[in-house]
Amino acid sequence: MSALLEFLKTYMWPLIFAVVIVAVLPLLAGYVVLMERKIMADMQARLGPMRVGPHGLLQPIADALKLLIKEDIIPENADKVVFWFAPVISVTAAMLAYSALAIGPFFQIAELNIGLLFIVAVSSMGIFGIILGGWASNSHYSLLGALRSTAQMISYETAAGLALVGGVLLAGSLSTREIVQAQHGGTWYVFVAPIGFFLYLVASIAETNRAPFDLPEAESELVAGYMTEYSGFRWAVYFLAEYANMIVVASIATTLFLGGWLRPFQGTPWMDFLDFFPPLCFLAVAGYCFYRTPKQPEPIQSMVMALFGGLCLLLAAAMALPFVPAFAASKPGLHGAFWFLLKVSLYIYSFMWIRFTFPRFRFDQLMKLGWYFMIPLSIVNVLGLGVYRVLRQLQWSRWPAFVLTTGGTLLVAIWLVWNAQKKAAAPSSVGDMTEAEG
Amino acid sequence: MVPIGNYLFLSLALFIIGVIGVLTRRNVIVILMSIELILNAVNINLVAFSRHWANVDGQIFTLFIITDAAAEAAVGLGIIIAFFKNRETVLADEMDLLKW
Amino acid sequence: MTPAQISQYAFYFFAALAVVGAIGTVTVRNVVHSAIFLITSLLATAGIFLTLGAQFVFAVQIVLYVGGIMVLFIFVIMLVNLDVALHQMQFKRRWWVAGLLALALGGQFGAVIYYSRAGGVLEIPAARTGALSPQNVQQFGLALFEKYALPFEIASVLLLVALIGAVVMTKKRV
Amino acid sequence: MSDTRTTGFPGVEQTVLGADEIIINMGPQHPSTHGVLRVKLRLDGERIVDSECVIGYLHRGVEKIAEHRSYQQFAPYVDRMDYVAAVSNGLGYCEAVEKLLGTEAPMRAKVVRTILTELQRISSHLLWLGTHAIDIGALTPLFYCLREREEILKIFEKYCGARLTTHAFRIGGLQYDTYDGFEAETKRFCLDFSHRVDEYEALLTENRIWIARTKGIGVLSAADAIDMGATGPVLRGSGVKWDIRKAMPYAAYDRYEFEIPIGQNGDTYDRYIVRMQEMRQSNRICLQAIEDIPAGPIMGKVGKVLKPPVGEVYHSIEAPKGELGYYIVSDGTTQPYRVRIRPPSFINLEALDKMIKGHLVADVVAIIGTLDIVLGEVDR
Repeated sequence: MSALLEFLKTYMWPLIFAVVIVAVLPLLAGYVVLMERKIMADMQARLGPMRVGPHGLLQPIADALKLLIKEDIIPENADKVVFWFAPVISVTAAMLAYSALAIGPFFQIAELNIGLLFIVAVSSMGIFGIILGGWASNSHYSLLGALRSTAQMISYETAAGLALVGGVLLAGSLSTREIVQAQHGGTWYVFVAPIGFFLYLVASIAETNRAPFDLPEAESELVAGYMTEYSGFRWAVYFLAEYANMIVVASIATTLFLGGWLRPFQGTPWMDFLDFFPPLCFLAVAGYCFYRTPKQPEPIQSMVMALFGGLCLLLAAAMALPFVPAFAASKPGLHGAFWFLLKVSLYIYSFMWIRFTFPRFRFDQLMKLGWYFMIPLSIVNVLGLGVYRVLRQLQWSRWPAFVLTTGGTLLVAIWLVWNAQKKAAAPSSVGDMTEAEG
Repeated sequence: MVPIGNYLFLSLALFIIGVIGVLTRRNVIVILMSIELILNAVNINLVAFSRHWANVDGQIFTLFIITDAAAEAAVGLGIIIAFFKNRETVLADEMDLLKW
Repeated sequence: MTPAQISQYAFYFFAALAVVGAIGTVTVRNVVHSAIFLITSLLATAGIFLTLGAQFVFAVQIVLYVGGIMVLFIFVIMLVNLDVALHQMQFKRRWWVAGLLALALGGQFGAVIYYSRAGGVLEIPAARTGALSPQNVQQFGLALFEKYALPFEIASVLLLVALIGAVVMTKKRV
Repeated sequence: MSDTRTTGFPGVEQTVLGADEIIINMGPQHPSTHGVLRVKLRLDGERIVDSECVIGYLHRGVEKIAEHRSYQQFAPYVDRMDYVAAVSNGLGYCEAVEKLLGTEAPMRAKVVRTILTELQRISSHLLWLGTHAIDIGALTPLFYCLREREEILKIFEKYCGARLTTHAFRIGGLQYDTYDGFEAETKRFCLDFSHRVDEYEALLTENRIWIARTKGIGVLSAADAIDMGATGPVLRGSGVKWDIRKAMPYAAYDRYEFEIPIGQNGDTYDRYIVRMQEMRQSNRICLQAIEDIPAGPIMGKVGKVLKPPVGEVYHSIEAPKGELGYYIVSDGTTQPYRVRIRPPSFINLEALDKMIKGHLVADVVAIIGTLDIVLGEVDR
């Protein structure tokens, strides 16, 4: 018993963080879904969910409840055990990845010296959830969706991994904490390796099976891919895994390319007013909530709106806490977490933006893009960043080295595109479509 | 600290189970998987001795073995697919022709 | 509970898991289940690497073995027809002969390990230069690219050969 | 190991890696066959070797019903054929019967008919664009399209009380005159609409993925298109300049200036461009027509009981989907002896087999979309 207590005492903070992540992540994923629906609605001239709670703010909770109490259907002839644990694998893999991520300098479950590799390794396990789920459903749609999904994820994992190698090369460490600290005071790696960031952006969209690479779930072709036979809460677990994965890739990109928890312009003193941004941001949201409160049609909705406003006010107060001298030590932790989550949100927003803008690739086009463009380019990118590091060690200044390596990589990219276009060689251009009549 | 003998016994157990799998199963895919088990057992040995001698070389050999396992899996599964296309079976004792 | 104790418990847990997974791999009828058991076993092995302080090998084991090779296996299992194979006999006719032979081999090895342990061969050697550094990745990388650069290159050529071989063999019409 | 081609296609009992051909069913409950079309596909891997359309799931015997209804009574039935372009259907039928009777609608009626029909063409193309885009995976255009379509449907609703199956016209002219503010509303819509088309084009026309998914897909040569009897945008996309509004003007089309957009390659992308241009041209016609709607009666001289002389007539119009023809035989009674309808979707659908051969399964969705079929019209 005392051994257990001692264990708890030694590992108190990691355990608390783990519990927080497991508890908060599903809620967070639910609200990411709500935000996605709201943003989609905004881009499509609609309102989106408006009924449950003010502006649909309680929609995720209602959805979760609905899914929980739905009938649990297992198809006949399905492999019941595998069918049962396939979604669990997916969500476990996604959640495990958080254990090495540092959300702010303070909030991290475990500092691993193989941090990034661990995250990549663990999230590659998510594939099994998909392929086994597709297989266990005993449905052709599911199996085909699962196979497509797997092929796609493996292909793009290579590109994503190589893009990450570029960043790791610059930081000289695999530990998430050291990667962020290497960017402290200097430039974020997105400005040193823009092509690497771009490659990771595209590859991570493909890896999380989102549009325009959402072939596994191409509704017009394969119904819902590997999830076709899943319903109710199991389906929700898959959904959770998908969104959790999105947050994971966004966190990786933030850590490696966007400076992690660092505030923008950390090194420039006259930009320090940005320190006031976190509390003011929450304050503004709270103000808007209170402004909208009397305008809600139902009293209960007004109450919920006020509640949300109060919550934001509370967060604003928390963010303002470091300005009280007694609590100044809490600044890196609180503000770090804020900036980290803000960057993650922006990354996810770009995912959504892309999703609502582009049509879907065909499977062969997707594979071609992966193998003929992304992977060669990411190899060249690693090479280019290696050269950059060597040049910097040879006391070159930043700009010539950057222009040389990035320009070289860009040239290769252009050559790849040009080559592909030459190969495709469309029969002839469409030209002028209309002709004046008579 | 767990004594190295325990690691060796674990490795032995995995190795023997792998050997049994290779020798008794008919399905070629399971045989290939049993070979993976054997390689895995070797890996445990290498890493255990790497710590025992405080030398990283054993771990590097593990990396080579994993590489080798990947190559073996790729080629082995390629053969299985090619064979399946022609004979529609994956059973080892039906692979009784030198050509087809 | 000290970290050393934890790693001790972890070892026994992972060892049991690895053995159970291995037994499952060779005994179950359904090949997909077999693969799942193998994945369990491989993951448990990765855990054992962690208890040995080989963090990099742990990650490589998961990325390559579990995330790469096993996905390939499952892919192929799903490509080749399963339903027919399920009803066929899974073991060779004289499986017990093979089993006995394997067990005999196991007995020999076991005896070797047992007696060498009893004889003190497996004691921590006095000539040991020092503990492995916690900076496992750096140490690993330096050794790999300095001492073992040539084998590394050869391994990559091996992979290339395997890649081309696999592509050629599975092409539709050669 | 990207060799997924022979695994688990839906509807196939067993898939064997060595098997060269498999047959799959698409529809009738497939989300992107636009209704209840069923296509049987014979595949070599994922490539289509052969296909067969199975239709008739929505057959209601419209032509037979006509033989037991008076001429006026049958008019609402034609709205149910191409239910996304009911106004065009009604126009064709009314004009055919008028031709049979030997009368003509007054000019005011003709102009209003032209305006409403062109609005209907825009709305039909908008629905096509939205669904086509969503089939290919672009989510957003659908909502923009529905937004504009809603404006058109509101105009219809205000004019005749119905949004979808409008029954807007009567034999001999119009039942209702235009409502107050009809001109202003239509004009406002038209002036706004060309910017809206720019918006859709900004989303799709130059989009690399859109081009990759549509260019070179479902190519139909001009000769093939003519042989198959394809009409409308499908024919024009293949580069044949044939539009009944120009060739054999009806309603008030000879009064207005417009162009016939044509494509060159006859692929899905060209048909997309053609339809986009057609929307602009329709808009142009509407703008010209709305400027001067002649005053005068809206109903020609037709009796309460229609008894056309013995004889037969064929009249066709350019419906949004192609040539919509009515062949009516009269035996001198109040009911037609025979009505035969030439539905554009049905005949365009015949080109499907030719267009999807050699393409991938994913392209079938795009090609069915580009044909712009309505199953109500195919099956009648």
